[in-house]
Amino acid sequence: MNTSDLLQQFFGASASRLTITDKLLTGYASVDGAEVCVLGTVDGTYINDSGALHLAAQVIDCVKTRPGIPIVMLVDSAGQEPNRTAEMLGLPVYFGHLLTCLEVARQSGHKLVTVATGKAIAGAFICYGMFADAIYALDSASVGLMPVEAMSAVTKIPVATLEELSKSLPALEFGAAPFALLGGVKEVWPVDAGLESKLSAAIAEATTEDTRAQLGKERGGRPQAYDVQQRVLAESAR
Amino acid sequence: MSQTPYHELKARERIAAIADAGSFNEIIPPPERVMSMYLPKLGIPVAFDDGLAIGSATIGGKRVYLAAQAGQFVGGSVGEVHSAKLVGLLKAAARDKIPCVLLIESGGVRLHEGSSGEIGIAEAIRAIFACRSVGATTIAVIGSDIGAYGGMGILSACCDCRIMTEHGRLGISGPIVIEKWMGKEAYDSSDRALVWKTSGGKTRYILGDVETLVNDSTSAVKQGIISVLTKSAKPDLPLAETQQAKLQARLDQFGKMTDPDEIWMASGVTDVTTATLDEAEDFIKAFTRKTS
Amino acid sequence: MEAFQQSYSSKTLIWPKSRSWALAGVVGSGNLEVLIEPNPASPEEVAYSVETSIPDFKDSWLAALNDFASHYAIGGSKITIHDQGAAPVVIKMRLRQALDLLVSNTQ
Amino acid sequence: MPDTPRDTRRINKTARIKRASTLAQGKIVHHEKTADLLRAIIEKGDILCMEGDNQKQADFLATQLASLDAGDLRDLHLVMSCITLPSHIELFKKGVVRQVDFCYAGPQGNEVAELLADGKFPIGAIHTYNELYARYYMDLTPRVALIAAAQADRNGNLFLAANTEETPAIVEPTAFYDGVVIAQVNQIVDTLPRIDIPSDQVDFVVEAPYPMHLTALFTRDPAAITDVQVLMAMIAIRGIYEKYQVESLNHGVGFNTAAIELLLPTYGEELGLKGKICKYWMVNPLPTMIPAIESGWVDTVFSVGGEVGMERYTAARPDIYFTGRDGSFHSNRPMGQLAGHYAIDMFIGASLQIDIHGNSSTVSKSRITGFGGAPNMGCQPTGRRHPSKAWLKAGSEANPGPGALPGRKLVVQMVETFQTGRVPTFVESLDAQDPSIKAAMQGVAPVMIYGDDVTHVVTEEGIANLAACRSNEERTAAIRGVAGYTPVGLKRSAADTLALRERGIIQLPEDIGVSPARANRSLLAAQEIKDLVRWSGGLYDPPAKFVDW
Repeated sequence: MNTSDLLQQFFGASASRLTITDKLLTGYASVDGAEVCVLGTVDGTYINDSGALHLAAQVIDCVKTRPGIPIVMLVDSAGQEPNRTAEMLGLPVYFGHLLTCLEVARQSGHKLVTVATGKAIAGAFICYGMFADAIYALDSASVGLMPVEAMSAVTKIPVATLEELSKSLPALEFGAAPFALLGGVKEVWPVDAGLESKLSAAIAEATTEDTRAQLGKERGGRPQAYDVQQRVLAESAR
Repeated sequence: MSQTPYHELKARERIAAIADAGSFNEIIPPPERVMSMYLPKLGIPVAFDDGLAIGSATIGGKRVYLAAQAGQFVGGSVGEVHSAKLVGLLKAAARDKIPCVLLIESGGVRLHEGSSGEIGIAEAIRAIFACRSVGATTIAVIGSDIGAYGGMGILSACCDCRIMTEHGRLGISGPIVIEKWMGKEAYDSSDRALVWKTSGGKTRYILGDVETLVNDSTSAVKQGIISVLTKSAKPDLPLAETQQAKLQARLDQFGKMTDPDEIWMASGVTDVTTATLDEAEDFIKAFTRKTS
Repeated sequence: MEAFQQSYSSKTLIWPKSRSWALAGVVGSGNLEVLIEPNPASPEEVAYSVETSIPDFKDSWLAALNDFASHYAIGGSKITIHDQGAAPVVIKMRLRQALDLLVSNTQ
Repeated sequence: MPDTPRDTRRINKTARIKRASTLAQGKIVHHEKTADLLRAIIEKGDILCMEGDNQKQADFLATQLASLDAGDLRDLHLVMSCITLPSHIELFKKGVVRQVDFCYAGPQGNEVAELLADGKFPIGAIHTYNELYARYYMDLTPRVALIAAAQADRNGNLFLAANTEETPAIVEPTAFYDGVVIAQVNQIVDTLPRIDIPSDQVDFVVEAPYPMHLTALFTRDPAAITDVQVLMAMIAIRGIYEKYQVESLNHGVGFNTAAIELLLPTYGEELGLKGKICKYWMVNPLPTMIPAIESGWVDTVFSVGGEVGMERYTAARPDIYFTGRDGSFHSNRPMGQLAGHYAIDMFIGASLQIDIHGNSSTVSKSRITGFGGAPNMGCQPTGRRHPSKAWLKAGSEANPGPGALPGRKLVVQMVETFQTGRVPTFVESLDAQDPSIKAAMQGVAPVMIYGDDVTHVVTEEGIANLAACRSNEERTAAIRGVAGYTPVGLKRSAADTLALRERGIIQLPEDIGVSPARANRSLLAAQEIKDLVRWSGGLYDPPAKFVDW
């Protein structure tokens, strides 16, 4: 599905109010008649320092001019741009700033909802999408740390071994469904299935509590994380 | 006997040197054997603490939570257990409203545990902001050769304060990845002088990404931590707007530059060679003198 | 990966009151970690348990572990080792460090 | 036969020069015409010498040579100390080499092993440096020599800067036996800082489009020195340097000896050894020696070559280093090797493999490296007549006999019992003894240093004094005694080891007052490269790959 069709699905006619500059999506639209702030990436673009700043500006504008409206984040980005000058200028700090702006929004009562629409990989997902109150993904989305081939190239573990292991360890598998098993995604949505109403419902039920570890345990994808977190909390309280 | 430099120490030695003597109380200590379930299946040795020691301690008499990553163990990488310990500790800090000090030495997410560590880092970032919003100061100490990269680079950038030494590096993509991507002409990863000028503590200090640059000694690092223990950067609109303007100005001023030395000079460092060799204190003095 | 257990007789270690364990070393290339814990059931024996990433080295391991058990009083302890290809000299060094950490009063 | 001409080489040289005359202005040839020059000069069957060692390379000329068609280069007999560059290997792949006589092939060791297995590497012999230089004056005089210099003037005089290395050893025999000398230079200038090679001995000069390749081969980052290496260094200092009062010496390039250099100002000072040991050195300008030099340990250092980044430091310390009238550092490989052969009390170095007889080698089936200079220094110079304290003391321990030399050079092998990846250093039989390797070397295994020449083996376990052994069996038992937990070491008998220890042939750390508990990196006078820069007062300029600040 192309970008404009996709935006149509989420935001209906109001999608036309959104702007795409350098594959960065910003603006205001409406979901089921309620105004939302939108920021995102499209076409699997790489996100860099100025991109992060561009999105951060949108968040700040929203907090200042549209108090309390939900913020919808759409993610279709292959990752952070591997670039020396961006690193030199402090890329992590740009990403940290974007996250800070989102936290400011959260503290100011804005709900944060993410939908991974295309690629949602590594740093590009961490630097805004994964920071939401509630995270969803389209079933067609490529969600995860990295594809198995890339993982194999770096770890020197054969692809076949990783694929075999991923049957019992969904963390090693790449895609929206295994990511949901880990609790990283609350729900996987089929494309073409009433996305606007799904999004509307998602916004309505979003809370600020981070329940991903618990979900990961219930769904079996991250058997250790929740218990370890709880144990640290318990032991530290003694 | 001379003091061993901070960057040479292992995680537990760092804790021993930074925490007040005898004050460290480890949470889930090694005999508990809470270890990775992934690594054995991949034929990789496990560590009793999964490469992260956490606990409570006092630093300069003030109660803190303290974590130290073991860079030697799978590159200090963050897997499921590792991240869960970190998240738990940060949540405890938010709950108890006491500072959380992270001694970072990590290349980021542990690839061997796939998306599990990635989500773990995202959870840890949420927990950091939970600390920040209640005024529990979060401090990232980056003073090892491995530095803070990938997701741990982003996480470090989310803390209230960063303390670096000139040996520390803060980034996202490492030099080898960038070299592969852009070519050796754009970034020669074996040119360590350039690598450190690109991501090292001094450049980060010049650009204002760290609260303080300290000498590569445990006493200096500890002093640095003590000096920021009560600082906090609550995420609010004025802070966001100030940072937005600052980062925009940085892009405007330096965005076209490719050589880190240019940034140093444009920032007021007149003698780059001497400044490169300077210890942190002299560097800060020289830099402040030139720029004031 | 290869794993094996072996016990050797050793003079009884006088276990310090303040500590129940000590850890030395880090798992990393050419390095290992050693965890020493009490095993009061066998006061005149040390029970080693080794996991190593480099197989086919058991003879050297056992010789080094046996030497350590005969040079130091470590009976009544169990010692668990996670190894990533450390040389025997490093094995002995880490064992000694773990023992030093255990009996010293510092953390 | 008075009519037989006795000046054919001279006539032939004149013809070669004439063929190339249109390419040159005087002696200067533009770099774009280098291939044409080589084509015009080199003839079928030539003995061709390419300069290059483990540091300095005539790399532009080598690349240009490798770019020629196989038809232009036929039946070459290569003589060269080091096979280092891919362009060297290219000549073998093209099949234009009839025979090669060389010393060392470190960086291309794997390629050489492959070519050898494919029958494409026709070895004449593998030499030590001075052995090959000697043959340049006997049966292997080059017909054409391709050399490298820092600068030339317009007449063809050459300045070699810090890296004189072997250039004179190639140029002299070639020039004085009617061969053609072609030099690549970094720069052509009006006036040279000093003249190292007179223009009389140079036929053509090419200003290369890029400076010659230089490797910082002797730079050891103190940050990579381990506690175990500190322990071994302590053992060596007490058990050998102090015991024999070693005044003149050579160090290898490894981290073991770097650790010793960095312990002199700390541990050595504490033992009161300053002024008693380590005064005269035959080593390259090792950055790790800066602390010892700055603390007044060192009288002189003579070097076979330079070291990248040490130019300003060496120039500022002319009491220590040999420098030219221009004030800059000077080196000379054959003379340094000569000094290392005759004029030192001790050679100490490392090896990849040592067998139960004390023979050592760096050659394996998959990696043919060769010798370089170590055997010239790691051997007993039976022509030596001048005594020294160390020489006499070592001699007094060795096998007595009416025909024996009164003294002995200390030849010390300092190794960890295991290499990285738990590969044992000690073996029953060297890889170099493999029949396929011996077959390529006319039946002679490429042994780096022979057991008969070795006086001591130092490991983290202790010292074995091989010179004091009185039989081959004893020598093997002594080696097993310090071979730790290697298969060779596991075969030792406790009784043999104890007996040898009682006679002082095996010495453990405690026997010589070394406490392993003190073996810690914090004992090093410098723990990282930046410390070396500080010790040098900012005069040392480390290459970028060693910087981490």
